Amino acid sequence: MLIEIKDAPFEPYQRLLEYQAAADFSGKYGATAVFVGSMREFNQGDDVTVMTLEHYPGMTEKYLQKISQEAADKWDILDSLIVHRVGEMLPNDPIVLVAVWSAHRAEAFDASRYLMEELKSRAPFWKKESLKEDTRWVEKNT
Amino acid sequence: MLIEIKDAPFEPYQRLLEYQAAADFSGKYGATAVFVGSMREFNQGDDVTVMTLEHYPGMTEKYLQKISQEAADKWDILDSLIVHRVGEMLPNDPIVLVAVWSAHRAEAFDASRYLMEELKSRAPFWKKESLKEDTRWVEKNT
Amino acid sequence: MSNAVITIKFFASLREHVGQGDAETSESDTKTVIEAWNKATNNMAMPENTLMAVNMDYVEATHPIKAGDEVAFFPPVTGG
Amino acid sequence: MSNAVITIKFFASLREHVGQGDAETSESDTKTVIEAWNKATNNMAMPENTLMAVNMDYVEATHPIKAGDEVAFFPPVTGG
Repeated sequence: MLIEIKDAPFEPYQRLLEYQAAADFSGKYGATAVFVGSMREFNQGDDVTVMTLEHYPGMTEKYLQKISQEAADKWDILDSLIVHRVGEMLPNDPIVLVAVWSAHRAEAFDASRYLMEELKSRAPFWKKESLKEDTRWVEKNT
Repeated sequence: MLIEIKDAPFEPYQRLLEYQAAADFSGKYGATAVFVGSMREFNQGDDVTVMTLEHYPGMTEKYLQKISQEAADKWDILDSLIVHRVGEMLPNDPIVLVAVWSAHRAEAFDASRYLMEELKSRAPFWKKESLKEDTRWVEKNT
Repeated sequence: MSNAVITIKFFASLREHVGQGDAETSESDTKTVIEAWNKATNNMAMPENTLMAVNMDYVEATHPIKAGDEVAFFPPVTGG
Repeated sequence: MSNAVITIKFFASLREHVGQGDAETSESDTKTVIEAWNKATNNMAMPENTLMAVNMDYVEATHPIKAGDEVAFFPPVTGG
């Protein structure tokens, strides 16, 4: 169970493979459910050139840890990994990686979705979009 | 929308990245939901050393295509990719990759799970396990 | 596909159970999927849960078949 | 954390709205989260949907605070 905050671009699938290679659940997992959130070049009809992700250092880690533990308590999973980007990013940049390993698929599917939904509603991150001539805070999680 | 049957080991995340890099949905996707099924070294309490995946050539492709189209019709997704292994494989080898790209997360989550459940119940693949002294056909999809 | 032959295929545990992978029969005495089974297996009992396909689409045992069709029998699928 | 100071933080749009990121107050005149807001913002109206945390746990506006606490105010979160 690991959570990471990154202030520079990261390659989510590469990170996942590294983590998986070093993990102790080799041979035990039959299912890996992965979610990657990434930056779109438009939002609410406007072109977005840059996005800045602010967070509350300390509380972010605390809540990512908390929801990871909740998922581990609710489902029979082997491990989970959450990586979340902060700082300035560009279109197509990965924002978040959630990965869950389990013996069977239902648990991995359920837990990965739980982690994303809880992250989206409880982890203190905020997005600010730079449009061509303006900036705005994203107000809703869509 | 692509489906592939592979008779040799494949690296699912590498394949996903190649596909994504060549796709025309760059900048448009905010969500990627991925499922990887892989071979466990035990099943039903027994060690499994080798697994052989048989399929019905032609019908397999037809049904993977069919369920991919169903997912595209049911949800507002940008693209999907299914890769499925056949032949002899070893513990930890990837068996299946399902990836779905969409603007928002709900559609990617829903569609990827749909693809896996439909694949598991309708695509003509069969697993045979080699135990230490015996072989057996897997009879249930768990 | 204009000849009178019907191709029959068995997969996985069912192939081992009936002892053959491929068979052929002719249109004249096989009008349905179940008749193709009976002909090709010499009237073996069909295992419960056997799945059937004609030309790579799932069908019921009573589904009609015609010359050129490919009929397949197999156990519940276990991929993924 | 044994001094009498209470640390107050504002994040994201709320930081811009109140015009400051960090503030401090003392325990003597701030017994609850809402009192910390009033003190630090000079009684600005609190935007609807403002979220509040004490020592990095979500709380309600009436939650008591004590010396050494870190109180945070921020808008609905939009990560992921």
